[in-house]
Amino acid sequence: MAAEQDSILDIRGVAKRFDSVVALRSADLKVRAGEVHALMGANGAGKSTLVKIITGVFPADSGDILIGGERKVFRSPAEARQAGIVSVYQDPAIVPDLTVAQNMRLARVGLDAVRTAMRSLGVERVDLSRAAREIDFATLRLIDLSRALASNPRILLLDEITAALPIDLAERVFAVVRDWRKRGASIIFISHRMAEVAALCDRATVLRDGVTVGVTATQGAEEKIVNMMLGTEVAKAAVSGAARAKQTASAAAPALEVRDLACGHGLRGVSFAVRPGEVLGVAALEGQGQEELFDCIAGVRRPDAGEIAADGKPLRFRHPADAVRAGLVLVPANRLQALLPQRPIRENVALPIFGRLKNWGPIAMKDERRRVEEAVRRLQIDTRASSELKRLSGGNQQKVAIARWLAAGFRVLLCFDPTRGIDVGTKRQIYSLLREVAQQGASVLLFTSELPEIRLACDRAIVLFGGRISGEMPADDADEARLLRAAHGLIAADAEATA
Amino acid sequence: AAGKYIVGVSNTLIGNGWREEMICSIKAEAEASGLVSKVIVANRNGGPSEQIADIRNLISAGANAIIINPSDREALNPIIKQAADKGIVVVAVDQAVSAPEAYVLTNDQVDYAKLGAKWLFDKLGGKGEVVEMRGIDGVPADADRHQGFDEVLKNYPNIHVTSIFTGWALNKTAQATKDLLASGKQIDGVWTSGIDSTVVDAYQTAGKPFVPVVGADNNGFIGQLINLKDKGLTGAAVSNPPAVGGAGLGLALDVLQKKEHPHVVKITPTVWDNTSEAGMDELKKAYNQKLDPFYSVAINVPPYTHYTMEQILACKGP
Amino acid sequence: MSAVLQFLKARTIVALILLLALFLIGIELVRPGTVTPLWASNALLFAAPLAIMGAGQTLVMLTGGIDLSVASVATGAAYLLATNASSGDFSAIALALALGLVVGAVNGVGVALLRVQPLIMTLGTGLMTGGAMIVYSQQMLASQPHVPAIIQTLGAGKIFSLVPVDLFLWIAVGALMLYGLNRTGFGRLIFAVGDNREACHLAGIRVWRVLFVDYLLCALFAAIAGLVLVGGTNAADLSLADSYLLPSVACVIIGGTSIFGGRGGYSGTIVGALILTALTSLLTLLDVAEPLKQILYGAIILSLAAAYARLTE
Amino acid sequence: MTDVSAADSGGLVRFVSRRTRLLGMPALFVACILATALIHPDFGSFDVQSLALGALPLAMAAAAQTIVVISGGIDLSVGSLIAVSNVLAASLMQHASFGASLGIAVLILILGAAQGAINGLTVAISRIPDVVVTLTTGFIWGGVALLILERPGGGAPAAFLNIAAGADVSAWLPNALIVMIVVIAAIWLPIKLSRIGLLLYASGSDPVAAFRSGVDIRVARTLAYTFGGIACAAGGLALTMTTGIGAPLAGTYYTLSSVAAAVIGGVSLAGGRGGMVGPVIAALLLTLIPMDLVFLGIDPNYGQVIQGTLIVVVVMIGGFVTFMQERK
Ligand SMILES: Nc1ncnc2c1ncn2[C@@H]1O[C@H](COP(=O)(O)OP(=O)(O)OP(=O)(O)O)[C@@H](O)[C@H]1O
Ligand SMILES: Nc1ncnc2c1ncn2[C@@H]1O[C@H](COP(=O)(O)OP(=O)(O)OP(=O)(O)O)[C@@H](O)[C@H]1O
Ligand SMILES: [Mg+2]
Ligand SMILES: [Mg+2]
Repeated sequence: MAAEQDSILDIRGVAKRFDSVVALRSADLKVRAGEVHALMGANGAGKSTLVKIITGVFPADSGDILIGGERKVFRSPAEARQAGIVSVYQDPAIVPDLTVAQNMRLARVGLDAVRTAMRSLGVERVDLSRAAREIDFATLRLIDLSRALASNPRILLLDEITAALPIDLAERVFAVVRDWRKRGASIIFISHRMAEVAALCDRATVLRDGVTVGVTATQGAEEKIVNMMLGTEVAKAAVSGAARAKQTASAAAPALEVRDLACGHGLRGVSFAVRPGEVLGVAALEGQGQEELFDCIAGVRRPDAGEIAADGKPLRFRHPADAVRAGLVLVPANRLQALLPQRPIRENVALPIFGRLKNWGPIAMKDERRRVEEAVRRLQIDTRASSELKRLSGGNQQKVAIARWLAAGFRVLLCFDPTRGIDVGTKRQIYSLLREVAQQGASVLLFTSELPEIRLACDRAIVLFGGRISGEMPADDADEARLLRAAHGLIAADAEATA
Repeated sequence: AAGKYIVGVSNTLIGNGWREEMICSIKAEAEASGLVSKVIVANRNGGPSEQIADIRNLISAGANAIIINPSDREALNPIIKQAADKGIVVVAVDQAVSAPEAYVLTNDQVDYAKLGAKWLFDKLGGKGEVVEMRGIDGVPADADRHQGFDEVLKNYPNIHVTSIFTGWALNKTAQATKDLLASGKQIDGVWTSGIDSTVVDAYQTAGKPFVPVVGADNNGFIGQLINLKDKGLTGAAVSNPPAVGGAGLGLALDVLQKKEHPHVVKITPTVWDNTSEAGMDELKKAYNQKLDPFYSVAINVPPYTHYTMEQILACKGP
Repeated sequence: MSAVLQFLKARTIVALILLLALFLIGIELVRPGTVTPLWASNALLFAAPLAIMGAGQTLVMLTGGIDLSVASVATGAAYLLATNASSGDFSAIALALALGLVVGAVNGVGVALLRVQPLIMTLGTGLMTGGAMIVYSQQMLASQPHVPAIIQTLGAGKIFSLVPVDLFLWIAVGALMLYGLNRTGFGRLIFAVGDNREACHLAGIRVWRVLFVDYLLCALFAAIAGLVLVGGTNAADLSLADSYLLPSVACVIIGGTSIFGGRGGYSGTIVGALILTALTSLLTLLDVAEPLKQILYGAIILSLAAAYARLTE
Repeated sequence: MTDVSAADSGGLVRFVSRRTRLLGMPALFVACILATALIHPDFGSFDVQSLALGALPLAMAAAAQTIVVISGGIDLSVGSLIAVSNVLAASLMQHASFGASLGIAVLILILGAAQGAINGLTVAISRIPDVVVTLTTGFIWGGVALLILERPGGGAPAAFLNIAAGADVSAWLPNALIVMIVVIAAIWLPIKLSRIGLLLYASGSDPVAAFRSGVDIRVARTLAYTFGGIACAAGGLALTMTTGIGAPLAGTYYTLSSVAAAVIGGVSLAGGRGGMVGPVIAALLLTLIPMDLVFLGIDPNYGQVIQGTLIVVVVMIGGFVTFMQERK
């Protein structure tokens, strides 16, 4: 009873369905004033849907929302904003063709307040007269957050804001969140990173399949939360990083070899090799050349200098198709770049097969279905909303981006932050999938913004700093502290000593 | 020939066979006269606004005479006056303009409709169901013809008329005719504003008995009047010669050489039917088996034009 | 009721056919005795060239483009056929189709390789084709044009004076389109390119090839439609297919294909073409003034589209 | 810590590329004028007047299309809206005094806004795609124009016609050009400088993000069509002004050419990108092309071919410049 009195936001039995897909069955959520409240759940559990209902993006089918004890229904995000309820959505809500300043005016937010917020997030140097489309994704997330902060929210909802942020930027977000909690605001925080949640949040509400399955204090409750999220059996079955099979140093020619690769300002000369059956991790802070590196290897950009070789053969790519043909395939960071939002899962997964002219003719439907189903099964993609990809939850979309290469086949998988926005259970699936792929003889180059992943999934890691390799170490030594120091360019010598 | 005059032409409907032939007749007359050094044609689809722009450009390009097929009766008057003030001879052909400075040489569109309608209504004995296949609603020539049609209709109280706009388009006409034939509606005669052979074709493919048809002097229709007479086709062709273009140039050259001329000349159309001896003779004389079905057979307008058949078919100006 | 709506949402084509049926019932109520087998046979006869042109337009619009040159291509093909018929049916037909391929290739190069917006590219090639035909027609004043018998049969013939011959061509085109779009790799790529060009690029697809072939096919369909048209009119002039430009776009959109690409298909276009043809025919038979006809034409399509949106959204 | 502000290095490049986009069209236009003067050495104030007069209605149509396209729509009823205003003006003004004709002009602008608003509301409420709505309302408004005036006719007081005729300020600054600039500025600047412009660009660029930022997309769409309607009405008045009559079909030519002008002028059909200077200059350019064809005395049969080629080439050059810039 007392708890309910305290609740500034009280959600009772909210339900929402999209055609045949039930997104929310019965969601309850109580948030106290001045707390950071985690909203947890596997991909597709309904977190984003709940956020959108609270802020008036669309109405609930049933259920009540009480704010400060009063029933409220907002008809648009603008109305919610006026009531002091502001969200940073999972997909950026910044209009790409407007400048940053215009975006702020659009939302009727004062520029001074935005500047203050940007300063607190360390992005005050961004030129407000730049078009949003010219600004990189991570910075855009922080600008989105600044805008939310500038309208002085009572309740702030953050939907996977840290998913695309490197550690250093995520830290700034945490600091700001703590600061706002001190000022009495309530924050609803959605993230798939357990460590973040444990460190930042006071309590957590867990959704499973659109139903609230429990509320708990976060302190020391990681295991409990995971169990609630996934259901006990699944959680137990999830593969742990320790099960990783060690790769014996093989004498085989490297599957992929990169020599003195340079591209633009970002990449200034990088050399490394990936052996068949190896998962090579790449760690770096934001903008250290990792994007250029992946783009060059995947044929998306042409390097200014250097050489790329696969199986000892030097290659020159004029089009991603050349790279795909050589077996180098990319899972890009931004899933919107990889997917066909209006097409079904099946067509999304089968897409690369048709790159070859000889496959333009009749489709072997049975064979295609088998391949697609196999890939969908291996990644456990939720196919309830399979008729249009854009209706899938963010995490499931990400899985489709990987599934297509499982169906098409490859030699080297270039994964750029593949676990961005993916729940704990699925993350483990993906690690074990990468291992499995490696065991079958393929290679993986994995960039991740979550440093602990390196130890879980990789055999070896390289760290980029300033467009060059600043460290290389076996995965066993790649604890977070070492990686971070290398990522800041502090231990180049030290790393060489280990290698 | 060492001509000395530059002639401008302004036309605002392209892709239309009749207009093409009109322009060819201007070029042919220019060639035949030996007085013209250059023919500049401003040719595009447009309305009065576009035509005003074209005439201004022709003035600027130094034309001594400008032949226009006007898109409107009044709208061009100010610019025609400006041209006349600069000593340029302006001749409106095919359709009239009201500017007193301009010379007007037109086929009489009101008469065109009157003659054909009268022939048809008489043929039907003054009673029956008639389809009036008009052109494009809102276009001056169509409005003039409709006016003539209505004037004659007043005298025939027992004729009932259904009006249809064909847009002067072949396929629209074909569909409309077939729809009418399929609807079981009683039809005793058809008056067309120029898309004539298509109507006859529709009757043929539908296997329906012919009714009297009035059309223009298009080569294809004239061929049908001659060849399908045995199969029961009766009809009349009303002349609407595109050679008014060349005639307009002939007139302009006369004026440039200081010959006196009345400002308004109307060419009265003639009717050739396939039911009378005389008409049949004219039809046979005019028919040219090789010519495109939508080209008018009347290639000369005496006394204004001087070119030969070869010259107009070559369609080459100086 | 909601079960019915659910069903219609899943099968938008059924909703569209339902609308067509309602519309026919409406016609019969407004003007009893209109909807007869002969009328239906005529409607099919005239819907076929529109739907064949619509097939090409569907292909292009599925990739997020539009082809404004189809009318000029159809006209040009028809005109080339008529003026060259004296040199043999086969070579005349081949020449007409070749025009489609040439214009399609130019469109394809412009859109796919040089990245000119489709609307502008095809507007330009439409003007070029039309202009070229005018130049050509000047040389052909006395060419003794006629339409080969086989094309006349194709465009105007009816079996048992009821089943239009062009229906068979249409069925062939329709089968090819439905199979091609749903069951071939090329069909998949058309949807994919229309939905997200960049994603295709990253997935290793050479997008320009897809677009190039797409525009080539569109122009080819337009040329075929031109042949059917000229068979129906038995003569060609240089504005033969002009009035088909807007309807060719309209029947695709009414059929539910998104102008931004990636969504839709040919089955909708078929119904769209039928609706437009039936509507034109109805307006001919309703003896009302031209301005009112235009207003009715617009209003009826708008209300059909509104009903469709309500049924399927 | 890493530097995420990236504002410093790209600054100069961005400055230049922004300017090239802004200056590209004017530069191209000036080049074309110079070429014209070469072709036709007598090119003078008379021709400048012809150019401005000829481009006047098209510029208005292009402005209307630009406003709508920026907001993420497309208006295929532009021609019909122009026709309605044109015939309405000509039939109401026929026997009116100059003062009264100005009053009528205001009335017609208001009616234009209403017509546009009807288009916009239909689009916003019915969820039918823009193309279908405006294609069909195009037929409807076209029918209305024919109802108002069955055949070309009507008129306007001489003083009204003289507004755009001649060149009162200087022979090289024709009244038509002044009218064009003043009217389009009067429609566009209030949009551009106020929040409305922001709404239009935002809803055209990314409607979902705009909605989440607090924009009511339906309001934005309706506003865009309403302003488009005003610009169309101005186009109709311009047509009356330059021709002195009303013609129910005269508007038809402006639907496609307005789209062409907008695209050539750098407005993205996907919405959210472009300005007003480009399309207006494109309208002048599209008027200049037939002018040059006459001056060159080119066989008119080739005219259409050349015009088509030029339109494509202009856009191709624009695309190529962007392509090279992006490759950099
Ligand atoms: N617009 C929509 N149309 C149809 N289904 C939808 C739509 N939006 C969401 N869904 C479905 O609702 C369910 C919940 O999605 P939601 O985005 O809320 O998940 P989430 O918990 O945020 O997942 P993630 O962690 O992957 O972001 C999913 O099955 C999704 O496919
Ligand atoms: N605007 C332009 N002007 C001239 N050439 C261009 C332009 N845009 C692209 N090109 C050229 O066109 C060719 C095809 O480009 P590209 O390879 O990027 O297209 P694609 O493979 O068809 O599609 P995608 O790149 O989306 O897969 C290339 O040779 C490129 O240099
Ligand atoms: Mg989510
Ligand atoms: Mg490419």
